[in-house]
Amino acid sequence: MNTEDLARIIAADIPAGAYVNLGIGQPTTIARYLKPDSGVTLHTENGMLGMGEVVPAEEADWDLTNAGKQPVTELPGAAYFHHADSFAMMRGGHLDVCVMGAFQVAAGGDLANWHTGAPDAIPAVGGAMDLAAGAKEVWVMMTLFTKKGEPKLVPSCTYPLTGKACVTRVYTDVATFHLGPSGVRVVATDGITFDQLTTRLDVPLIQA
Amino acid sequence: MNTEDLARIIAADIPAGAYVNLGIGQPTTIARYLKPDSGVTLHTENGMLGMGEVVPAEEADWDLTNAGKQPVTELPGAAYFHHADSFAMMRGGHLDVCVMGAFQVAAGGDLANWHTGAPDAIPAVGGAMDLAAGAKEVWVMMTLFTKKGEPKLVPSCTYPLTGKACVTRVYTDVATFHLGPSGVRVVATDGITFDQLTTRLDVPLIQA
Amino acid sequence: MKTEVTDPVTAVKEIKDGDTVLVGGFGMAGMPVELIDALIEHGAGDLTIVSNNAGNGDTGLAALIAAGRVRKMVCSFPRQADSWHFDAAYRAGTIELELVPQGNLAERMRAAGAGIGAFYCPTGVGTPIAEGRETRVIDGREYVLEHPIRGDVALIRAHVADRLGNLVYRKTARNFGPVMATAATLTIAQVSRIVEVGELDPEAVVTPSIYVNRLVEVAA
Amino acid sequence: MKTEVTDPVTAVKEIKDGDTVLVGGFGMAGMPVELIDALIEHGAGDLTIVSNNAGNGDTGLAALIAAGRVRKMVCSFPRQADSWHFDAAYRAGTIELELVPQGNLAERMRAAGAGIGAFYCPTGVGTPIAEGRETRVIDGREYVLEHPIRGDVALIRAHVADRLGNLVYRKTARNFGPVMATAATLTIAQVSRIVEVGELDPEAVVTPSIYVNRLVEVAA
Repeated sequence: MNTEDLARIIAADIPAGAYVNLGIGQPTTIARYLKPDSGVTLHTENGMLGMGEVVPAEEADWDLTNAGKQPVTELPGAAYFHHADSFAMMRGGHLDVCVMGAFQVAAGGDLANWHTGAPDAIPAVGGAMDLAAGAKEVWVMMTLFTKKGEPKLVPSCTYPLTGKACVTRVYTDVATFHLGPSGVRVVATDGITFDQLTTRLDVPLIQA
Repeated sequence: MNTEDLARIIAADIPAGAYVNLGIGQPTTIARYLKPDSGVTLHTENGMLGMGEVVPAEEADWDLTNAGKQPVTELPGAAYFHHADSFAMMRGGHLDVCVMGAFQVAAGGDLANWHTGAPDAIPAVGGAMDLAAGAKEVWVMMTLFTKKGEPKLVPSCTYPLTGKACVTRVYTDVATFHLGPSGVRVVATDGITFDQLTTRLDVPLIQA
Repeated sequence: MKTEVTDPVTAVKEIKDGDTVLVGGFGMAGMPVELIDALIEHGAGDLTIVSNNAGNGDTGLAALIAAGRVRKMVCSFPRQADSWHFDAAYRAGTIELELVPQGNLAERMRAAGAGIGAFYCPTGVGTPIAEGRETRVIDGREYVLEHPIRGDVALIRAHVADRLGNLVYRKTARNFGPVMATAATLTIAQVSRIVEVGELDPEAVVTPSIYVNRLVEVAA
Repeated sequence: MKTEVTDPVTAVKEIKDGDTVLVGGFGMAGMPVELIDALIEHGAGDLTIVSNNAGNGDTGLAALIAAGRVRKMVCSFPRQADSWHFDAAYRAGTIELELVPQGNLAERMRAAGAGIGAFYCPTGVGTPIAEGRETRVIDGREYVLEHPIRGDVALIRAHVADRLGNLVYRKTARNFGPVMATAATLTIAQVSRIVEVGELDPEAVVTPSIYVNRLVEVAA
């Protein structure tokens, strides 16, 4: 399934009334599929609750951007705060859900999404480690396989970690996984069977 | 000299433009003698800069009080903040001067002003330890002797400490002392001679 | 999750015997009197109360202490001219006191709300407050290790709320409210007025709605 | 002490070679471009710059880096599509990078401004950021010890100031400004407008005047 379809599925899974941070890139798409009556409030780490949608550059107020520095809108009931307060909110466990992209997720919930480990790469972490450590639930939105066909849900991450044992759900183009103490449960598939998943992934899977 | 006279002297010594916290009790009196054109800004630890004077109960707004819970006024250019921000301001070394009362001050600057040490006393510290640890300069306003005639400027405090090596000036009814690395300097006397002070205090004194 | 607008008695109904309750206010300014009245009516006891003072006169926190519901007070300044109910309980040995410098009280609750595990604080070094405590010298200065104070419940008072739970305060009645709101599992705010969403200036909101679970309107 | 109203060039004149300069902004929002231009003109070099990003395009912080004045960047997110001047300097080995998670960057500056000696933080536990660092388990959770980041100077941008130096910000351009203002020895704020004392709402002031040493008005 494509990014839009996946975003729609994730949006539907976010509990009504939740406070949610959507990471830079693909997860930003989810905002478009949140129902206004769900009462979901978006947090952006650069200091705002009640963030609205991304707007085109010609409508931009450049004092009002999301974490990806895209211009956004302010919804009624919004609140602004500074960076230390914003990250206190994240680190203190007040956000119900954050959704981030990932290079790799380990079966035990380890997340790798900030550094490929390539020696010539310029490292950049932003707020990813703070979100991984702080949100009540960390969900990942990614493709299940790299362009080369390598699985990104792995027994143990080979890329440098962003956070340990923090991911509780992995939403991918072909399957959705819930991670917990009992293991990795496949809760939905799209165009792939459970048996195919067990063959292609090096991770024990539980059928939902 | 009486409290009012002493307050006037201390007020005159506060540098123009300083941010100042005046402790509960006698030091509150100093506010009355600050010249409006001095640009001195008063801080109260319950969350305000730009505090005005104490007002009588019939003019009180009970949402606007000083640290001693007396009703006060708000001056133009005031700002309100919560308690964690207020004490961050104190602890972070941003206040230029605080003036507190004391039971005892040691020659090395130790301050004792929160607890007599009596076993049946209910201890109460409020913001005194935070001010002692945080203000750039801690000044004390007190009588030099107890009602029994015992000196309150001492070689070493016998009462439990509020803070160590923090006091830089001691303003008393009969003399003003500056405390520093070279010792205790008598910078003013009123109705007592330097020789009388050296006799009555068990602390080496330097004549200004 | 969504902030609920309710009445004082319903708001406090899950408070249990033995809970730690953060109570806003500096003296009476910002004290959530009607929420405390509801707590007294509700009946939970054996409480640990975290509040700057130990009650004033015969209402609010003082009434809760007088009713014998408080096992332990965590506060900076229990000794006031009008804190006779605390004085009596303390001298009778029926209430425990943990004395915390005022700034540490605020910062320890801030740490709880901000996910800080512990912090090194210069306040109280060399005083009885630091006796037997872990200290460390950092860049030539001595600090005491301080730990977070968390509440099961926070009872606070603000000025105006919108229906989402965003709060603004009034003058020095702001004091401990914003910090306590972040430090409790369940935060209940008493306000003078609830307005429609969009009526508060987003630049001036002090406590964002995320920190407020229940709202009670009590005309001032 | 009293806040001085001045021009950009005069405001930055004491910045010295080797200083640590906190630079506000998240990308371009809240970036004090005219103060940075003045710093470039002023000529101080060998600077340590603490800022969330490592410059965007060819102006502001990017221009300072392009001018070769920055020895070290302390930031959370240097890798952006338009951070070509940082990229070039980094690849040429002429600039050092200390990568700090965004929340730690903010909290470490907050600690500097708040007189906290160090704090235990859960961010980055088990990651390369924590390698070789002091950790501690508190209540069953692992934390890394983090230290304050202090600035000799902070260059920030706010929206409106009064003549005393009280500041309000605009929308998400608030970001790091309020924290940096507390963490530097000398704080210089660029604002779009300076109003008379009494024109700002005391309930809505975000940075009280005590934190602001110099004010520069630059029409937006």
